[in-house]
Amino acid sequence: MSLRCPNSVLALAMIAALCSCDREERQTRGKPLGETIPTVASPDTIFPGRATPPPLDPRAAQYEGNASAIAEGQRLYNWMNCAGCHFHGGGGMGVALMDDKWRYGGRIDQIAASILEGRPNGMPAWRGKLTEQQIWQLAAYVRTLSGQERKDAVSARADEVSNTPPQTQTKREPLRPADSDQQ
Amino acid sequence: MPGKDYASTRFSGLRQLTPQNVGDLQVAFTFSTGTTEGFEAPPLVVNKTMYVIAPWPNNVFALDLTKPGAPAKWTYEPKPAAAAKGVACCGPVNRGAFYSDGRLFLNLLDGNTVAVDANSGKELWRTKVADINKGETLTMAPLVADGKVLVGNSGGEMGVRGWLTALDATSGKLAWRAYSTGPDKDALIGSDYRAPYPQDQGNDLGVRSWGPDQWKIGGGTVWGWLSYDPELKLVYYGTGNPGPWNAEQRPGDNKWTAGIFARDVATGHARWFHQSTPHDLFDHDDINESILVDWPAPNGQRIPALIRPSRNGYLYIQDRRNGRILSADPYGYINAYNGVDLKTGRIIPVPEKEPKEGRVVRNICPGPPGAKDWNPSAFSPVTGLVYIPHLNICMDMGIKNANYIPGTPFVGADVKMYPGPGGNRGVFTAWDPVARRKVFEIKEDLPLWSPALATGGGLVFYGTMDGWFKAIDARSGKLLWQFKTGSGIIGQPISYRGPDGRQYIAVPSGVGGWAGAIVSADLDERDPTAALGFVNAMKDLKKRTTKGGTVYVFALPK
Amino acid sequence: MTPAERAKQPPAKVPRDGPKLTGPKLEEKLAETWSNPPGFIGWLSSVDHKDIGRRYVITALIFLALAGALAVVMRLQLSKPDNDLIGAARYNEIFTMHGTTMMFLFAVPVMQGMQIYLTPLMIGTRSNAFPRLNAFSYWTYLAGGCLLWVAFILNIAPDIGWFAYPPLSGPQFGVGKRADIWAQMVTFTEVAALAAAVSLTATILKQRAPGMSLARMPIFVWATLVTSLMVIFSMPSVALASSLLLSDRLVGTHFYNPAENGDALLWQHLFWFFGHPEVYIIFLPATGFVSEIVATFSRRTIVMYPIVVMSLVATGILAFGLWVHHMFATGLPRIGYSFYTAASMSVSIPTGLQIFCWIATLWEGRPRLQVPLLYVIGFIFTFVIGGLTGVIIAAVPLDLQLHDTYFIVAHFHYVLIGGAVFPLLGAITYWYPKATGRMMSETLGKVSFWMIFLGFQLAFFPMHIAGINGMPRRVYSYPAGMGLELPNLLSSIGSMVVAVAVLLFVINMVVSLRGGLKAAPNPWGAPSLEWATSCPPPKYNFPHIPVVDSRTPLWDAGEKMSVVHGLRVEERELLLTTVMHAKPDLREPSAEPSIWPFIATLATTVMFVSSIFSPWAVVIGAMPVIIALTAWFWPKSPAPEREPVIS
Amino acid sequence: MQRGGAYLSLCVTSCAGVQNAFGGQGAEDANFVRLFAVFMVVCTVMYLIVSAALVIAVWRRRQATLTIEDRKHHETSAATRPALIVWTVLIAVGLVGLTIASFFTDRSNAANGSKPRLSLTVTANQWWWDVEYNSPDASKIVRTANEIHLPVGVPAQVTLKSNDVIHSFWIPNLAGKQDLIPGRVTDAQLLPRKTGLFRGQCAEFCGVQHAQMALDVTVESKAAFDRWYAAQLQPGRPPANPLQLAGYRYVTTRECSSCHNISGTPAGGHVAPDLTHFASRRSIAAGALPMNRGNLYGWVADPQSQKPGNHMPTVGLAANDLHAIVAYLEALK
Repeated sequence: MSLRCPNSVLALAMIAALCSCDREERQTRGKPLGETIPTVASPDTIFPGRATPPPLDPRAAQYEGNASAIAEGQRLYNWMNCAGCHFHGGGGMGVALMDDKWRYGGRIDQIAASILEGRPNGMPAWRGKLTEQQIWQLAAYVRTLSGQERKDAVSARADEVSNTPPQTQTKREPLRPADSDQQ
Repeated sequence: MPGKDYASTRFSGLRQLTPQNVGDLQVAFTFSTGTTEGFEAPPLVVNKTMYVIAPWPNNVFALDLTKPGAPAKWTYEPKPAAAAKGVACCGPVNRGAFYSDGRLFLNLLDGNTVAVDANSGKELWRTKVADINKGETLTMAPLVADGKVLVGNSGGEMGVRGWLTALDATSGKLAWRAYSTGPDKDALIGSDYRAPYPQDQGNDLGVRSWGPDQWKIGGGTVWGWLSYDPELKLVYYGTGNPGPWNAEQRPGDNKWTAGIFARDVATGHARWFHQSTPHDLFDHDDINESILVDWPAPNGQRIPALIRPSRNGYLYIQDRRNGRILSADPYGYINAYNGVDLKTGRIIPVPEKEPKEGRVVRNICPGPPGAKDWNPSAFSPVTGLVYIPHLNICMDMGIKNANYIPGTPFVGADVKMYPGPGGNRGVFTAWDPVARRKVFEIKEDLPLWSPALATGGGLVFYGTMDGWFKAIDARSGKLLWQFKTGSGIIGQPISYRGPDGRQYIAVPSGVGGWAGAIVSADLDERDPTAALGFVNAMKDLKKRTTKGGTVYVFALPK
Repeated sequence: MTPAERAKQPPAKVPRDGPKLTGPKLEEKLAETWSNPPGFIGWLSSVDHKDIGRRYVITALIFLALAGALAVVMRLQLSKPDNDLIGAARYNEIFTMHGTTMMFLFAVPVMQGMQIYLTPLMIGTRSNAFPRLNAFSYWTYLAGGCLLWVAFILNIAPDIGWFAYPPLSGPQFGVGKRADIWAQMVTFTEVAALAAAVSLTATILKQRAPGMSLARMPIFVWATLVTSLMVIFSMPSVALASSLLLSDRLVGTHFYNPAENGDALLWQHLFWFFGHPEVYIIFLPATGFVSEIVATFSRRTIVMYPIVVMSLVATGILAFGLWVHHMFATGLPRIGYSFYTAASMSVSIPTGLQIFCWIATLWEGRPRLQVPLLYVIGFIFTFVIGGLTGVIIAAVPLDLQLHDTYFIVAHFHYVLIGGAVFPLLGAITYWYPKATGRMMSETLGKVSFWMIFLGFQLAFFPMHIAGINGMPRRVYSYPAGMGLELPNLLSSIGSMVVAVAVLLFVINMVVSLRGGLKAAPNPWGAPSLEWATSCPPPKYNFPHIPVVDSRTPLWDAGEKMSVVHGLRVEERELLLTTVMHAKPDLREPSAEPSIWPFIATLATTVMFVSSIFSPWAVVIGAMPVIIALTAWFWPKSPAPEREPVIS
Repeated sequence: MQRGGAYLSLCVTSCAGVQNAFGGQGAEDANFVRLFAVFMVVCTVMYLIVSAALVIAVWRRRQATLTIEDRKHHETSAATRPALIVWTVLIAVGLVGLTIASFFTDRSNAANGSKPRLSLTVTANQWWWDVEYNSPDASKIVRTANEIHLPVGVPAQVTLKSNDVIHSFWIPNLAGKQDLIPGRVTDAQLLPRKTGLFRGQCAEFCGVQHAQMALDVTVESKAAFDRWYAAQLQPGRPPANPLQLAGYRYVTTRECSSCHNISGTPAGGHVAPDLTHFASRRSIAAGALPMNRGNLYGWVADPQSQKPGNHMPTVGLAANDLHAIVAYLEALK
């Protein structure tokens, strides 16, 4: 009798294995040179001739919703002084990252492009100062500030002074392209 | 000039407006600058023209006061580099220009100082003095004295090395530059330097009081107010906070930061220096204005002194010849310091309020903006009182390891500010410097971020952050008149005699700066640490005011 | 006859066991009353302490095998310096799984399983006090085990060590849901352990056979009582600690956040306040086994019974006073440490007395060198080394050097494998005939004993040397040239030998299931009550509840043991006796088999596992649990009226 | 069965080694070796007594036995009670003696560390050590990483802090371990008696690379220490040849300067090991690889393969950049 029950458990496990085993996969190897962020991650939402928006970068799936990439992104967010301008999503010198206004696009590859190339109103360009993998990890973490990523991959808080409500509870903000109201 | 006079008294002698008739003040005309950033610069009125200095993008408008409605004669558009907004810690603001013999001198955010011809609006010269890639910006109002334009940089939160630079007024070429940190030859400290207290005397203190190489990114920026004493030919200015905010990362007294310099204006050599907050723990820059008045000493003779309500909460009265402290009394609620020891001139810290890495310290008063931030007070010789628009804000502070990357913030602290005891965030205090006590005090709900103006008619004007422009009786502090402007007031009100001889009061209205950043940069109030912790204290501001950028001018009806 | 009609019968007419109703006719009726409902549902709803005990032990042994396999993989990785058989992340997962499974899913449950199986038999009663609670306890334990091992298969196994110190297990550094799964598994196992402990304590205190006063209780039952009380006092501490960790990780509270004046040491205090009593919870039942085996195989009672019982109780109490010796290196004040040094030293005195009594018993009796006694002798040789290294690391200056090195790994393997697993293997060999009716093979038993004993020494003794040579714990590789190559190689070989030996033991168990010699009711000639009934015992254990008048009932009373009459036959009824002198006191209806404990476990599992992902799951998940519990406690037959007992 | 004897001899022979608790080069470690020997003697004696009693009890010839066969299974012989009393007294005396010995050793350790003349601050990070030599004159503070130099005979006070998780500062040859706990400040005392090269390692599980978080300890004469200290105060050496200049330009402007600090250059990062005098150290990446050109190439090219999971990313350098960087780093003596 006791032999039959472990088989059913194993069968169940195989099915469940497919869905969550990549959520915590650690990618430790950075990619060699020659891999750049596609310049096509443009912030635009209007495409002439009824063209379809460009497809999402294949590497996005590797970083989006991946717990270890988000954790690395959280560490880099503090180390590279992003918190100095954007603080914990509320903004300051930099724009707020936890609201729904995305002037240059809220998709992970658009955020990665904003980090890599910088933006005119004061966002420094990090090309050459951070590796591609780090930029993707930062982009994954920035998306969690507005609740875009899946709730079981984010951490509730960091070991620092309490600030925003826990990210495991933030509701998912819609991605609205904001007008560039400021010069 | 922004301070009304070299002594920065912000007192206008006009007496037409009195407590009796101020009640029927009404709007004479208004002018919109078309910008929505923090509007801090006072308009300058010189021979029938009002020069309005806008915040970002630093446009200057010359209004012809002779014509009704004061249309603009010319507009000067400097078009500074947009990237500068990314390194301006507390909003792309500008604190004013300086008019001197037919020229307007002002600083642009992207590190250029410009001279503009007053009647044509043509740019005479533009000198680049600061580098935004290192995090340096210019927000302060220059001071022209003895043919030299004195300019200081800002960027204490960006790991910038502070300096005061003198440019030749006619050509704009660099005359001298005095750094706030580093070896004595950089800080222009020579043989004629005599410090009032022994701890500020010694060679190369600017290097020995820092960890190795930390003075190169040590802050001490000069972004506040300068005063000039024509007789002694000395310029008085304060240096900003040492960087980073994480004090454990920069052991030592961090010399020449958070203190008052007196320099000879011609050569820039320092005459004396007093460090009001050695090894500053809470971002208490000492850039506040120094009002130069003669102070009657107890033994009767009058000492040429300077009065300075400092950010660490003490109102210093110092002898401006040698810097010795005559009195230092708290003018706000303080629990982070135990007073100033007048014999050694050193502030006495409270050990348990010292932030430790990895542990939050709660209830530190005054908070980082201090008991009073940059908004200058006014002194009225008529009543002999100093009118101080200041704050009542405390904070929780946790410090952490700060990573230095040039051009990015170098802070290393998580801060959350909240109202101090009493729940009101602002206080307007009238202080009697002779009797060294508070005469009257008005509790304001929102922090007071607007400078004060005293007039000969016995009135004092100031504005609140939700747009109320108020006039109070200089002696009793009773509210006599108030007007609701379009946006929060953080700019300097001025008073001038119009071409028709009437007394006009002008006030810029446009919320912004560090306190108003939640509105001017539309931040998200769900993050209490945003804008270096100020959002936690200003969560309600979004409901009480919107952005704006208008000058309101009032006068009595004809 | 339905229960309702049966209730209305006048007392005289109710069928009872007694001189008139005895022998095979009584046994057939009792068997029918105490049997499980048919089919798979019946199997799930069994509340018979023998079924639950057997399932506990088998599941625990499966987990022992799984964790043992992980141990072998770890030893392969550490067999040579800078080895890259498995990466660092995988190694951390494996050592966490090895530690967690051994401590939470094997050691405590196997001891509780043996206690649940043996206690009713040894004190002469028909079932445990709260049979359905026992069933619930087993299913919750199984659910906890499955949660952990399914997570291991899904590559989200915890990789933070079996002790899960924050901030490494905190929200920032404990990435993803790994640490949550660990904390929830701890919640499962401590609920299971608490449930079993409560049921065992009630059984021992209230259901002893008449005459079996506290002074006549078998020592294993004493050990069970002490460990159950220790479980009840220590498990809530780790329950609190893991719930605080879960709330830190899920809703961002700041219990362990040093920045917000939380403290990482709060976890260590709470965890080790449970941690040290836990290792005694594992060790004391083993001393119970040893006392039983030594008594039987020396053909006499234990020498100075009160001394042994007093030292059991003393160990139980002292165990709560020395948890800080796990934290000697955390910078707490030195004076505090010297108290804990003294306390840690003093806890070895009671154990020393027990060892004296065992050796004195062997000295007085005529020991028969059969496999159970061999394991006891192996236990004494191995455990004393572990005890003495324990005395060494109790001293602060020594512990500061040896803490968190392989010296400690050697110490606790000596006291846990030597101190608990050896007696367990001896106990399994000793009680195997009682459980299955067949004897385990003596020769295969001896071979596997000697292999496990010598393999153990070869595996774990060199770890003392590796520890002194500076090899810290939990390292997935070590550099060459530090004198660590030889000890690690020897340990790896030794671990293979132990693995094979355990395999041999398992084969011996499986083969003897059918091929073993038929076992008489008392094959070893043992004195205690469980040998008074048949092998394997019937569902109702004893046709008539025996009366006990000495510590060794079978040796003294033998066949003509007096019995109690008057218990109902068509309903499940137990005899309750007073706590001190076990005088007959009340009749107690025993719970019917029911599927509801199993369903309650399913509901709690759904609630616990989903509460890893959202706090609302605790609220919504509580509904089905409440429904299941109400159905579980719904009273079936109307309560019978009080009746006088006729002995 | 002579476990104790073999046990003691095995330890003594293998006490060479760079990271060995039996090294005895530090005052506290010398105390440890002495106390350990005392404990070993007492424990071995106790173990022999127990083993002998067990062996005799099981294998002795016996005539009258008090067993069930002779119906005497309840009686105990007269000798057991006094034997038990003797045994209890023996254990109690042994344990009290050992406790007192350990107490006095603890006091002498505390005395050794009471008057420190050198002060360091070691801050543990995930998988490397940040070492700072404090000095009353703030500008004389030396900052290095993954290595400690100590003058022989000078008691040193090491203040221990952690930036992330709990680590443990352990140099077996000198002294016992002390944990570094975030939010708390603990301290350790080192009093090296003999010069030599030793190795410390993190002893508290601190994450994926806990195994490769070591630090090199060099105990040298006072003069040698002062020379080293003076050298450490100098800023980083400027590049000498064009290859080093190219390396300098890459390191101080590209990815490296975001994290690392090289005094005297614009690279001011504070979140990774200080590289100002990198080439003067004995190992790379917290003791993971000994310092030589081959390992340097391997490490800079792909740190993730040497120490998988650590926070230094694989930058994917072009060949010429790699050569330039390695040339520049090797010049940072």
